[in-house]
Amino acid sequence: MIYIPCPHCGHRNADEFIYGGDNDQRRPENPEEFSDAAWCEYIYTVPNVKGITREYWRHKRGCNRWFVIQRDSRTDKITPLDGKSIDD
Amino acid sequence: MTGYNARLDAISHKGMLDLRGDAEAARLCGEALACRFPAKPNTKIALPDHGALICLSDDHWILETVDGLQLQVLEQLELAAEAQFHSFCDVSDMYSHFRLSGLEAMDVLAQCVAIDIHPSVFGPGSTARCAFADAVAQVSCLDNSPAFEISVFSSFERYVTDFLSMAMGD
Amino acid sequence: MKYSGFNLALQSLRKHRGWQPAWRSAQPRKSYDVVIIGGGGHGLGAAFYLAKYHGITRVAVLEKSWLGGGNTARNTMTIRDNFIYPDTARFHREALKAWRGLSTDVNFNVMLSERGMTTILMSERDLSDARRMINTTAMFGAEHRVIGIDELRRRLPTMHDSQRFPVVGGIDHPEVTVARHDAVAWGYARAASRLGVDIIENCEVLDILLDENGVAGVDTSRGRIETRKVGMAVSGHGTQVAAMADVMLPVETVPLQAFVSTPIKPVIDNVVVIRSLNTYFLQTDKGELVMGSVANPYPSFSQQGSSGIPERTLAAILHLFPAFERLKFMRQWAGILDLTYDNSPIISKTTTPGFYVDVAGSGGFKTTPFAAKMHADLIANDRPDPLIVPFSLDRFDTGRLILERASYGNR
Amino acid sequence: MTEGFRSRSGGRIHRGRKISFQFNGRRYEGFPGDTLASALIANGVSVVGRSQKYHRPRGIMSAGLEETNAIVQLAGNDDEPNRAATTLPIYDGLVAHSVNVAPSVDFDLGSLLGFFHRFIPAGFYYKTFMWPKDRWDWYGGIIRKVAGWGTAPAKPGGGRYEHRNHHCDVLIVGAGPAGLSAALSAGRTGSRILLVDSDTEPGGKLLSDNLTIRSCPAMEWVDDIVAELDLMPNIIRLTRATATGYFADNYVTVIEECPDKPWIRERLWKVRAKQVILATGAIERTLLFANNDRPGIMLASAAMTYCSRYGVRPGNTAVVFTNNNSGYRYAIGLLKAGVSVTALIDTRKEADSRLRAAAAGSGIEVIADARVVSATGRRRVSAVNIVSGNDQSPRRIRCDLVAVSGGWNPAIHLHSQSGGKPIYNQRIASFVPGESKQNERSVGACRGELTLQSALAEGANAGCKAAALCGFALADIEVPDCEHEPEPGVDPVWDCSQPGGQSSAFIDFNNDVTSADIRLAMREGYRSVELVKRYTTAGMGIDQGKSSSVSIVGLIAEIAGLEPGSVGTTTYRPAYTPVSFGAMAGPAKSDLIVPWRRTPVTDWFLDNGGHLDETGAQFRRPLFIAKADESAGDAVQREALAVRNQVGIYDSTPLGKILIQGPDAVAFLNRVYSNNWENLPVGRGKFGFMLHEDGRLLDDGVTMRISDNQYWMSNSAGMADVVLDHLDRLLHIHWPELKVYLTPITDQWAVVCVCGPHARDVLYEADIDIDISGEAFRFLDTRLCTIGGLSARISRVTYTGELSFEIAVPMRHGLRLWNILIAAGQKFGITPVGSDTSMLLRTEKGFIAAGLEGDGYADIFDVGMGWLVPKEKADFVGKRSLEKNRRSDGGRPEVVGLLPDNSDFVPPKGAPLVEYDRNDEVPQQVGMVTIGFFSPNLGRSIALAQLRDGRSRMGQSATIYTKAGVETATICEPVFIDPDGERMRD
Ligand SMILES: Cc1cc2nc3c(=O)[nH]c(=O)nc-3n(C[C@H](O)[C@H](O)[C@H](O)COP(=O)(O)OP(=O)(O)OC[C@H]3O[C@@H](n4cnc5c(N)ncnc54)[C@H](O)[C@@H]3O)c2cc1C
Ligand SMILES: NC(=O)c1ccc[n+]([C@@H]2O[C@H](COP(=O)([O-])OP(=O)(O)OC[C@H]3O[C@@H](n4cnc5c(N)ncnc54)[C@H](O)[C@@H]3O)[C@@H](O)[C@H]2O)c1
Ligand SMILES: Cc1cc2nc3c(=O)[nH]c(=O)nc-3n(C[C@H](O)[C@H](O)[C@H](O)COP(=O)(O)O)c2cc1C
Ligand SMILES: [Zn+2]
Repeated sequence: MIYIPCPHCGHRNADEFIYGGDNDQRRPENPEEFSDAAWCEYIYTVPNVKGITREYWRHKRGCNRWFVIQRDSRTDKITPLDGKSIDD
Repeated sequence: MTGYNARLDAISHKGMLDLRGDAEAARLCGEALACRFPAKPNTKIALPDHGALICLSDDHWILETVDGLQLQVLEQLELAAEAQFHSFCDVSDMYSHFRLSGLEAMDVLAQCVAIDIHPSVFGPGSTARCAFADAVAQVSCLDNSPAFEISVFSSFERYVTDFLSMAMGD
Repeated sequence: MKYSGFNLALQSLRKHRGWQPAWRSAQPRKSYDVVIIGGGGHGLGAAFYLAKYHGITRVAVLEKSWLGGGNTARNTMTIRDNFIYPDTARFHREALKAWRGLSTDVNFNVMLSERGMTTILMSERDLSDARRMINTTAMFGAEHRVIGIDELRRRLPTMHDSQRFPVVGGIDHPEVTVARHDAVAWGYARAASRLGVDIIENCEVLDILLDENGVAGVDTSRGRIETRKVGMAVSGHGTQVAAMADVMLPVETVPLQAFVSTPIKPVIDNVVVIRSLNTYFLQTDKGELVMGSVANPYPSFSQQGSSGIPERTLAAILHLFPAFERLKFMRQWAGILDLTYDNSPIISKTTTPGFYVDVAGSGGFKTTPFAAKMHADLIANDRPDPLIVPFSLDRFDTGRLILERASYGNR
Repeated sequence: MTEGFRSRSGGRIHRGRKISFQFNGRRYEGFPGDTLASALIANGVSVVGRSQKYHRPRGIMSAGLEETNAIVQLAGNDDEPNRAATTLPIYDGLVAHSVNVAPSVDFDLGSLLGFFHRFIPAGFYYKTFMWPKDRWDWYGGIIRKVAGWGTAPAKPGGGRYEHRNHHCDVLIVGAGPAGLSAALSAGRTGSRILLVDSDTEPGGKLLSDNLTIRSCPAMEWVDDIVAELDLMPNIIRLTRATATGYFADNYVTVIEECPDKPWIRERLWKVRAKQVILATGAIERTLLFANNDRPGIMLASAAMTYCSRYGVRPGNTAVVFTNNNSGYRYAIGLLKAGVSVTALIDTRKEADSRLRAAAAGSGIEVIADARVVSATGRRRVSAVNIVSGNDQSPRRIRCDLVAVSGGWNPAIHLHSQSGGKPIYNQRIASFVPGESKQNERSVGACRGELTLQSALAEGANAGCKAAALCGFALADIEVPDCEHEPEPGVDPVWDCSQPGGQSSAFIDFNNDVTSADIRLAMREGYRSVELVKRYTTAGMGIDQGKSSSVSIVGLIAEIAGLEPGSVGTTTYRPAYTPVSFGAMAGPAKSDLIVPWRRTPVTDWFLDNGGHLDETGAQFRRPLFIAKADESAGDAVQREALAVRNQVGIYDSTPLGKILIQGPDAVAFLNRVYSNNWENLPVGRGKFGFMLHEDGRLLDDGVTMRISDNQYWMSNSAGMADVVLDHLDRLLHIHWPELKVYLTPITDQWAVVCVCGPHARDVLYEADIDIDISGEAFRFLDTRLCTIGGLSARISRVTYTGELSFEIAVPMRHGLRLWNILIAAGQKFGITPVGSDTSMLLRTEKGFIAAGLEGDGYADIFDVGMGWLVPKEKADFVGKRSLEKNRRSDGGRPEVVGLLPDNSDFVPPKGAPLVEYDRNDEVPQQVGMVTIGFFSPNLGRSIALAQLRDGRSRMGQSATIYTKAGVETATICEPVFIDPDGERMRD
């Protein structure tokens, strides 16, 4: 059970959270300007990074807020975001 | 012999308001209620007349008051925060409340929540919204006897009572 | 030396000194006609079928670690064909049939055993989904059938009922089969090697070389290899390897765990699926119960495993089989799977000429021989067999996805 | 029964009371403090089981949880397979027997297999049984019967298992000298500590090794420390508590057997520790020689443990076989305990001279540079054959006990589970912890520091450090002096059996794997340690290779001519020692396995014939509410008629409800729904469809504007969570600029739906205080009102196509409202209806369900809701994908109605619609029945279906495929009743 640092509530067990995807998957503002290929890439593919990823999580069974953490997908180790400490 | 030294009591409904808004909305409401909205998540303050105020995150509070007063308070707060973007809502029926107490109440609670409830970190006045078995609860420490208050969503009331009574060992 | 009872007896008298390595431990050559990346069942199988059916023997299988050490070593051996969409129903029906005769084909006993599967249904909704599956798969000759509670109890005498989810019935899947997972890799490796395929362990593909005609070769931890055709079967590393060929795959890599108990005398023949609780278990020939359930709730490449999923799995099993309470949990492990966007396999050409992919998807042990055959055929002819046309990458352009429910039965 | 092997005094057993137990049908006695293993030895029982594959007689080989042989079945009330006798304290009434034996451990038919030994080496089954084709089942069936250990109990044990979460500053695993010393130093800082040990008492090796600390028996030191620890309020100390799994972020699972509460069988502690100290000791390994598995051959440390801790002699005449210094101490220890030690056979030329002198001084013949090559005796070892120096002619030494010390394997399992990579250490010829990957440190023997002095020092040091890292000031700790122990000085010999000799030098006793099997695997190309493991099954047994795994690596290295370090270990994984399913499952195995959410009416349904089923979102709601003796089908038909002809009442509470509030609420709705949301007046609702970004249907429902900037959205029950996540995600990740708050309010409101021609009458009867006539309160209007004295919100929405009102009251009043309406409806024939009925009604009306008609890749146009996508509408979620997907031509799965030609045939849900081309055997599937019913209101069967290009095929015939045969139906518009919607707008 990984221990996720919620910026609002502190560390909590992972089962209080839901994974929200990679954080550079912002919805484009102008979908109609996308080529079909580019749009397909946007909807169907994710970076699926093997290594350090920045990703959204939502503290569903707590404060219910979204936030971004940095995790190493090889080890699930969560590392500080932008050098800022994420400890309590 | 079975059973921990603990008891579970249902608490009757409270007036509950779900308050969303930014710091300014909170300030305005604070003025109206003659208190300061806590800014730190998972803190609880007592209100002069109205029970308590729990901070869930920097834009989200739960106000507890005596059942019956909630709509009046709601009106008062709506008025106070009128100019500010906010969302206030009566959620008094959304929650069911319990009091878990007794010498071994912690042994029971530790089976239900994964947060640290040791008195050195979760003493009287502490509160947390967290997973409670497979439900969600607002858990507060009332006193060092110890006693805890547990508020859960109403459709989970039976599940949570059943879970607690199993955890208590009967 | 051929594997047979006779030779086994003969060797027994000679202290088994005559057995040769099951596969040649080859050194990479300068070039190959086809390079297969990934020495799991899918990759080794593709190499075997290239040699056997297409006469292409200048083939190398590159495996970054030990042979069959990916998901082939980690899966729960179940070969089933209970899918709800016609394309997948047909595909998996063919896949199930493709196992028949495999041991003889590769002259290696993969211990194929038609154990059958029983699905326990605990809601009317599941029951009506079951009927749907049965009607769809029946078109392709599958023999699933709904069974009533009484028959279910006869098959699973120690099953208790649930107050939370009263059992409403079950499905009998008589043709569901299990095979010894590791043996599939070893058997293909041995057979492919005997046909001239080079099996190269500890050889990681680091890059795929491209030129104006498409694939030109691969760079590996053991040097550069020239080739015009690369088949990828790297389950769990598809994103990374495909990216080397400038291909983006609609997959996300997610760990899936499985568990074994200490060995006990036979208690169940069937694979048992507790549908409403997303849990299944079976018993191996050696006596362990093998159990599994849902995938990790977030993507990861970590095979460390967690404690929550095994706890849930066992709770689900004990919920209906409380007599198992004192059995012992012995080991847990995880594999990482490339789950596709729609949970269906991808066997396809790509936008890079000469680069072919076989993404087994959420549960690809069952498809090993069939997918490998189709992949080999695709590589050899550069054109998909009609059976795999719906499984090409094009479906993402048209939006005609085959959205199999991830949780339908076990992986 | 006499206890012939019990020494007259000594040991940590309590001789004041006897415990009687049964093993293999015989009665024996032992003392409190005994394990089943020690009590059996005391009673002279040598054969305790048979081996897995060859059914060789086996005796006790260890005194701990590394046991591979003495695996027993508990019977009677405690029915349980596969318990290690070495870790099972005896108790009154204990009944145990050997596993894997038929008919008895003394006469086991399976042992015949032993004669075929040579025919069935590792992996033999891969090479044969391929004839007849695909008939492995036959052979497998037989093999399965002989494989396996104990038997699964037939009845539940009924035990209670607790799961408990726990936080601490420092978790210390192991209460041997290293762990105790760590606990003391960390404890004195005031940090919160959890100290766990799997044994029944603290002390670790000191319980049996008779060492001294400060010149006093070491156990006195242990007692002092434990006394001090037990006074510290900041320490929790557990015995019989084993750390079994070490997961990410210092999350460790600990299984505690028989905790302080008698009603709990086992407790699983889920520990989140800031720092972890592993002080798990080391496990002795055996040496390989022919027949090294004979009863009477055991680990030297175990022999010592039986003597000193349990006061039993595991034999009368012993030979000690060692490759390291530990053998000397144990030889002397055995001698002191009254075992005659005939010879100490040391593989090394040189041993520690002091030890050698001590052994010689005690009269033990030390034979250096020698090896045991084989043992003789079948049911008990009777002699060993040794060769020494260059003299290869074996010498025979009689004995009934062989104490083997093959060196020490640090118990690195937990370190390794935590992500650490073990590294090979030449000094002890074993693996030691590598770099820490978590906040974890190993101390003492489990770090390869095998002396007591270093265990104490490292423990103290680590305790201070770990506490300091948690923010506690350093404590002053003095490390006591203790008896000198030499370094082990191990000689890494991996196989002493004569090459080419018999293949009965066992490396993995549990799975019956011999050194010859390992050699065979290597010869056959299974050269990686992982392949050797899987091909031979070495290390995959009940003990998970605790005492064998390093020997396997050593042997592979020797064969391959490599360093053991470059061969590496296989992966250590939980559970460290087997854990009962019950303990893993915990309380969730009960009916609390998944929360059961209830509405105020749930109990009413249970009392009144409601047939509950999963609704989604963890609610259960009735499919129908049957009268006594009424069939399911009849109930649904009756309810459906009632709704169309009189009035029905339905519990809509499980539907998802979200309050959407803020100045940008309209903008938000516009982006998430396909249709336009401007200009919806307060007090009005509107129907909308939400799409996934990839263009598929997500959910439909009505959203009502209840005040200037407040919208109340309903979602289908099963989708409520998904929709909330979808909206929440859009709002926070993609559109943080929108000023909108979402508040889920499902649990605030009980919602009851009254539908049917008499719905209005019922509400008037229930004293509604507003005008709900068709003119005053139109379809999709919403208002506040009071009804039966309750304040409520009433809305006109419908799922059935009938005149229909939804009434929402605060949850606590839900049942009251229900009862009021039922009472008021009596004279109109009000009928409670379930969701199956509701499904039937919506099918008659052709209201589509996103999950059914929208199955697969069907889109909003396919389900006939294209009118919800205004041409001019700007971007909304799913729009871009819709455009893309619609561009590829034709063949869309469009929704149609079906009127079966046989009007009694109800097309089953999911049945394929097919076309036969040129007498194809397998028909082409062109569609699928999404739902079918017998409509009581039409007196015939009807269905909805997805059909390829269905809309262009109205009036044509469709073929429905079922397992039972083929049926035909006429394709029609997907609406069977009231096509113009007059009833619902009434
Ligand atoms: C716990 C679990 C249970 C499962 N249960 C079932 C089941 O019951 N039924 C079922 O049908 N399926 C099941 N599956 C799925 C199934 O295991 C896989 O889909 C299947 O084994 C995939 O086979 P493969 O040959 O494609 O992949 P793998 O066996 O994973 O082989 C891929 C190989 O590629 C290698 N590789 C990766 N990158 C490189 C590189 N750059 N260079 C060289 N080599 C590389 C890897 O090392 C690996 O050996 C289960 C999976 C798991 C994890
Ligand atoms: N000189 C030698 O060759 C040699 C070799 C080995 C051991 N030793 C002796 O071993 C001792 C080393 O002390 P130590 O404290 O490191 O080890 P120890 O063996 O004395 O103690 C380890 C303790 O950890 C417990 N344990 C192990 N795994 C556990 C788990 N997963 N969960 C809970 N408990 C677990 C065991 O029950 C045991 O009590 C010294 O007394 C030393 O003399 C000496
Ligand atoms: C079907 C199946 C059965 C298994 N049975 C056993 C077993 O009896 N004993 C054992 O130790 N491991 C067993 N394993 C697990 C393997 O030891 C190992 O954990 C798995 O192959 C993953 O490899 P890894 O743990 O080295 O990462 C089994 C695995 C599978 C897939
Ligand atoms: Zn939070």
